[in-house]
Amino acid sequence: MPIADWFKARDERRYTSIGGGSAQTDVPEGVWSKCDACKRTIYEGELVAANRVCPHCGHHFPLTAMQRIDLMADEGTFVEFDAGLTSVDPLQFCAVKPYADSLDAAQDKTGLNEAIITGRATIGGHDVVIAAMDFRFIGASMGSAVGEKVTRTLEAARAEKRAAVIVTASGGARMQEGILSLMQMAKTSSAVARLGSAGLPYISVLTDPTMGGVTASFAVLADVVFAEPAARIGFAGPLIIEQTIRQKLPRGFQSAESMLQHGMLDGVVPRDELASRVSLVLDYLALASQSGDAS
Amino acid sequence: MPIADWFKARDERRYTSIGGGSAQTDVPEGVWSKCDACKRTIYEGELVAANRVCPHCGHHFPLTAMQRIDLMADEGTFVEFDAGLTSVDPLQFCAVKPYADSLDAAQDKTGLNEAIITGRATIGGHDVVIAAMDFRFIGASMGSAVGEKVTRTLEAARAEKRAAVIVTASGGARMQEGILSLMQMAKTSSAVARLGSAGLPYISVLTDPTMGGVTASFAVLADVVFAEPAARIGFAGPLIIEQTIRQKLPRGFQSAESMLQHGMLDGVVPRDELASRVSLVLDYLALASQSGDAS
Amino acid sequence: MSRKYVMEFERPLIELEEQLVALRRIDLSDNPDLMIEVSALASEIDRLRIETYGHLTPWERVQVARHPDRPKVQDYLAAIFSDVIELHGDRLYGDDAAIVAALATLDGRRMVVLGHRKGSNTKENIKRNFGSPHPEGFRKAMRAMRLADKFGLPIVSFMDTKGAHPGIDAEERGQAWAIAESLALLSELHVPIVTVGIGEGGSGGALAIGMGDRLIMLENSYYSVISPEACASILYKDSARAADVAEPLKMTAGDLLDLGVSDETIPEPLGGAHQDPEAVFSAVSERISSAVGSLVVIDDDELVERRYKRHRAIGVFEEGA
Amino acid sequence: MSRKYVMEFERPLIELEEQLVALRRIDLSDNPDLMIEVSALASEIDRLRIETYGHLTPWERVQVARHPDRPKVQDYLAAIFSDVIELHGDRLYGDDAAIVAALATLDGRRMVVLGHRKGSNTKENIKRNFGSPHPEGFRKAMRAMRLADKFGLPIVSFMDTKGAHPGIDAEERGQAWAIAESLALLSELHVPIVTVGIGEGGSGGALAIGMGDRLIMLENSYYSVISPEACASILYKDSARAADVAEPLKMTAGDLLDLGVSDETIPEPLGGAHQDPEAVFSAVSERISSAVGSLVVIDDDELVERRYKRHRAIGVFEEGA
Ligand SMILES: [Zn+2]
Ligand SMILES: [Zn+2]
Repeated sequence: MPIADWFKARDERRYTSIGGGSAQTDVPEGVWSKCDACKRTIYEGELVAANRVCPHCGHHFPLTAMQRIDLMADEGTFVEFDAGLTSVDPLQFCAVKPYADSLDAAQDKTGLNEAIITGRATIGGHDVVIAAMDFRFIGASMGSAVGEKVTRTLEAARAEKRAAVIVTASGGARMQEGILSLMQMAKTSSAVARLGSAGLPYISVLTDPTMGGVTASFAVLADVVFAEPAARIGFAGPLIIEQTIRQKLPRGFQSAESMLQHGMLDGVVPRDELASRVSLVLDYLALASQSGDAS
Repeated sequence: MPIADWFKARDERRYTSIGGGSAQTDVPEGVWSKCDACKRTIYEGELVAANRVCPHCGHHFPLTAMQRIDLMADEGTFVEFDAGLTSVDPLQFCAVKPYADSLDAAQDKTGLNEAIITGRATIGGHDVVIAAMDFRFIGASMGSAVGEKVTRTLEAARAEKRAAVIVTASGGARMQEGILSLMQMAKTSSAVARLGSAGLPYISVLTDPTMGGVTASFAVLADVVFAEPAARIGFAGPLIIEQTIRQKLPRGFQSAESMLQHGMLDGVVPRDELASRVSLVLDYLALASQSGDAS
Repeated sequence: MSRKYVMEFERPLIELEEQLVALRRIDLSDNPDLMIEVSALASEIDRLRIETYGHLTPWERVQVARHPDRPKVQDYLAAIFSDVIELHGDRLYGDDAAIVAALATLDGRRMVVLGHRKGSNTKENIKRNFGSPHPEGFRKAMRAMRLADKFGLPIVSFMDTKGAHPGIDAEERGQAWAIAESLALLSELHVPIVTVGIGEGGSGGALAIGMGDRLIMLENSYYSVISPEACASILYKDSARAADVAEPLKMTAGDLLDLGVSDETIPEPLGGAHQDPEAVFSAVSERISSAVGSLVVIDDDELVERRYKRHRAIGVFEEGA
Repeated sequence: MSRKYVMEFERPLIELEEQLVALRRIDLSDNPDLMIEVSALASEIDRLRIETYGHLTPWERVQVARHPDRPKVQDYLAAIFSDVIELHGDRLYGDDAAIVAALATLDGRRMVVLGHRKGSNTKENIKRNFGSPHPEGFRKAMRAMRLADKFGLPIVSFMDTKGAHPGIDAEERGQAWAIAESLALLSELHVPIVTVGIGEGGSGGALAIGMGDRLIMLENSYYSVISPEACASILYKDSARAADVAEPLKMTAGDLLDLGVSDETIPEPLGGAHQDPEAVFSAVSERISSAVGSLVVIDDDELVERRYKRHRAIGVFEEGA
């Protein structure tokens, strides 16, 4: 767009905030985005072409679950599992507002039935099951539906002798389902253990943020665990920690880079290398587990 | 002895140092001992009755391998394995003095063929193999003979479905046998792993000092690891560490109590409770492994 | 005599009880009117006691679950187990005093006991971090689990924690990793696992040693995905409104039984387990023995399969188009 | 140009070489006598080179093994492997830069590579603690070993360390425990393990990732129960007398072959591997491929059995009466 047209059209644009940041600065929706990290504006087309990584500073914008799958799976290979599986409100939970309303709102906002999309696909030609979480859906918290979908996906991997690849993003357990959501940690961890006993590979990719009960269950139990740059990864939330220890948290605390240094990750992988990296790991683990070359 | 007689006899006593301490204070040999820790004198009979634990301060004097076995095994049940198995000098090692001379001297001094005594016994009625190391024999360092005897003992446990109990004390690998002694770490660790795969229990008791290649192999691979109070336990020797890091070591570093705090031991057990504690652990592990009650 | 610990909701009752004690110290033999009043007060207190303790709200139960005099894992170990040998350390980093792992014997049966260990007093609580484990605590428990598995010893686990410790060091040493690995391990153990909720059951830190084949809850113990304070802090931006979320979170023993997450509830003496620990010990001992007894006869593989199905079945959702 | 690293024993040779270079800078066309001298010097240098490098003493080989320009595991990874993905962390405490663990491919064969990782310069050496691992390094290696075992990937391990780090923190985090557990684990892996001694092989810290089915030693690499300095320090109370114990300790590749501890020796270029790294890479690559190839055809259980017997057989002793 010529610069003169741009100025002319400026007043017609609607502005909105992108990326879930707290800064309420105006950004042109649809055409221009503003980076949460470096605050510079980015032309939307450029952002899409870069898989929503800021071309100025490398900040990784959030992706939707479907964008995640598009990023990872070989084109046209994804077939969804359990698309209609949805949460109900088992506890009739109501505090501040009814859980049922939160579910409706999340479904309206995202067009999704739940906070995770699961299915079958190939990655670099390897048969996999794949799952990706969508943080827009009640913080991609894990309730019964997320736990069930993760478990079915891992069970499908076992039954069909596929590798499992899961891309996480989650605030943790879905408290509105109370103890039922806590138990999804036990359920999904059991399913990972079974997949492992069957000798099938599981790779996880932790994206910003992966916290609480999702980190403390299926997310970190993978054979190889990668994370995106600067992703926040941990169990307890930083606010709770600050309240408990009554001191400021160190810079970079719970960042992917810090967790790598502390021995918790196999690597921090920029988004544009993720698919090829996972595919290469599958070359090692999936081929070996199928051909039994060495054993 | 009446006090007057004691004064009268005093000049007739020979004095010597006990316990390997550095303080060259005079102690009456045979009749009176002097405690390395509290420097008080102890009547030999009292020391024997207390299993060579200082009645004043609780300091644990070293025991010979045979004293160890007497302490642990049910009376009259011990039958020795491989009493005649001895080291040779495979490298014709000579630096300062020939290894062959050190071996001869150690054999003369201790009346033992090697730095470890192994055999069959019962402890609290449980069938076990038992081994105990003797620090007087070239610092109970592990060469081919020690490695072989430990391995045979663990293999006997596996073949005869017995639990294994090993009381360690060692300066580490026997450097005079070079790489052959390093390889005893691999050999004995392999034998422990096999015993474990067979589901048979192994309990170790680390006594002062247990260092180097013995700690870093069979000593710490037991299902339950106990240590005697104040026993020095570690991999690298304190002098080497001080030279490397160029600072003084903290008080209590590498003590059993410190290693317990750092998560490396199941317990620090005073000598007079050792046999009953090991026997009780065998009640749990050996009975379970034999009766298969729960499974 | 130091003043006893009073829970907020029992304060009116306790105050009346103290008045009654004071009144009874006075010689009222020449004052029949006052004697009648004292007698009425006693009746009123009896009525109020039932009213106060007879139908505790979820938030009141949380307070009972946290009562400092409530029996803790060490009290159960001392009261109902024999031949106790504590196991220490994770062989990696430390020996977390907030987790106890022990060989212990109940009714002649050898087993491994695990538990969150709160202190019996402030000094001990500081040492034991108020029962909130660091990763090394879960890793110590895992070591004991593997030992139990290797030697066919059933596991009995006493759940009593506000949760895994939220701290810098705990995060950096992999709190989430330790919990996840513990869950995966528990799912594959070939020995029976019986869990008893004896007090607090806070989130992943409770579950990490609490997942098993049977869950027995003391009447006033709770088990929740999030502490009511943290939940209130998120929803109302005010942790003081914990009482308002304790009910909707469905965290009481009764809720858990209704939801099919727990298998049985052990009733407590009026006012809570601390009012009559001996009665509680006896009931807990009997229920553990019974649960373990019914599990040890099941074939190993079948046990693992049932445990899988047990957790597999938890969750409520809808299958759409 | 920075001055190149000179080992003590090659100093006379290097000095002559430098003189020759200097002389050759001078135009000697009008000085036939000097030309003859230069030519004689060149011959003398050739002779001295053979003399210096042709029959290295054990202590000289130790110096070659420690030469800063000697190819390190990262050089082998870059030169002979493809598709390298480094794995990080022990999932417990840290990511020890003194140990490398990676998925890597050699001649089309997928495998797991382990190695002690020294730095290529001082700064990197400080980060990598000069290749001396802490317990978390061995635990990272163990994680990679379990991964290899689970997915049937052969393991190739490059040994190059002065030894496990002797330090307070290393001891407190269980240096001995990490090494012992690594040995026990290696003894039970159902995949081939080929170890290549490429430089230093210091004691338990070397063995902890060096125990396996085949041991290939570069000609000037060493492998010893104790460093010659530490041995001299104990025996002579003088670590400077390391040269005197290097021979009796029998730590050279040749000694190891004679003792039956290693399986083969790869000859090095005159003066050491750093004189012609490409030739060494090629030989090492070929020998690893061959060793792995001969092991992958062996049945899993048989492989474990042979590994057991291999170590079981090491040791010389006498059966008495
Ligand atoms: Zn930016
Ligand atoms: Zn004393």
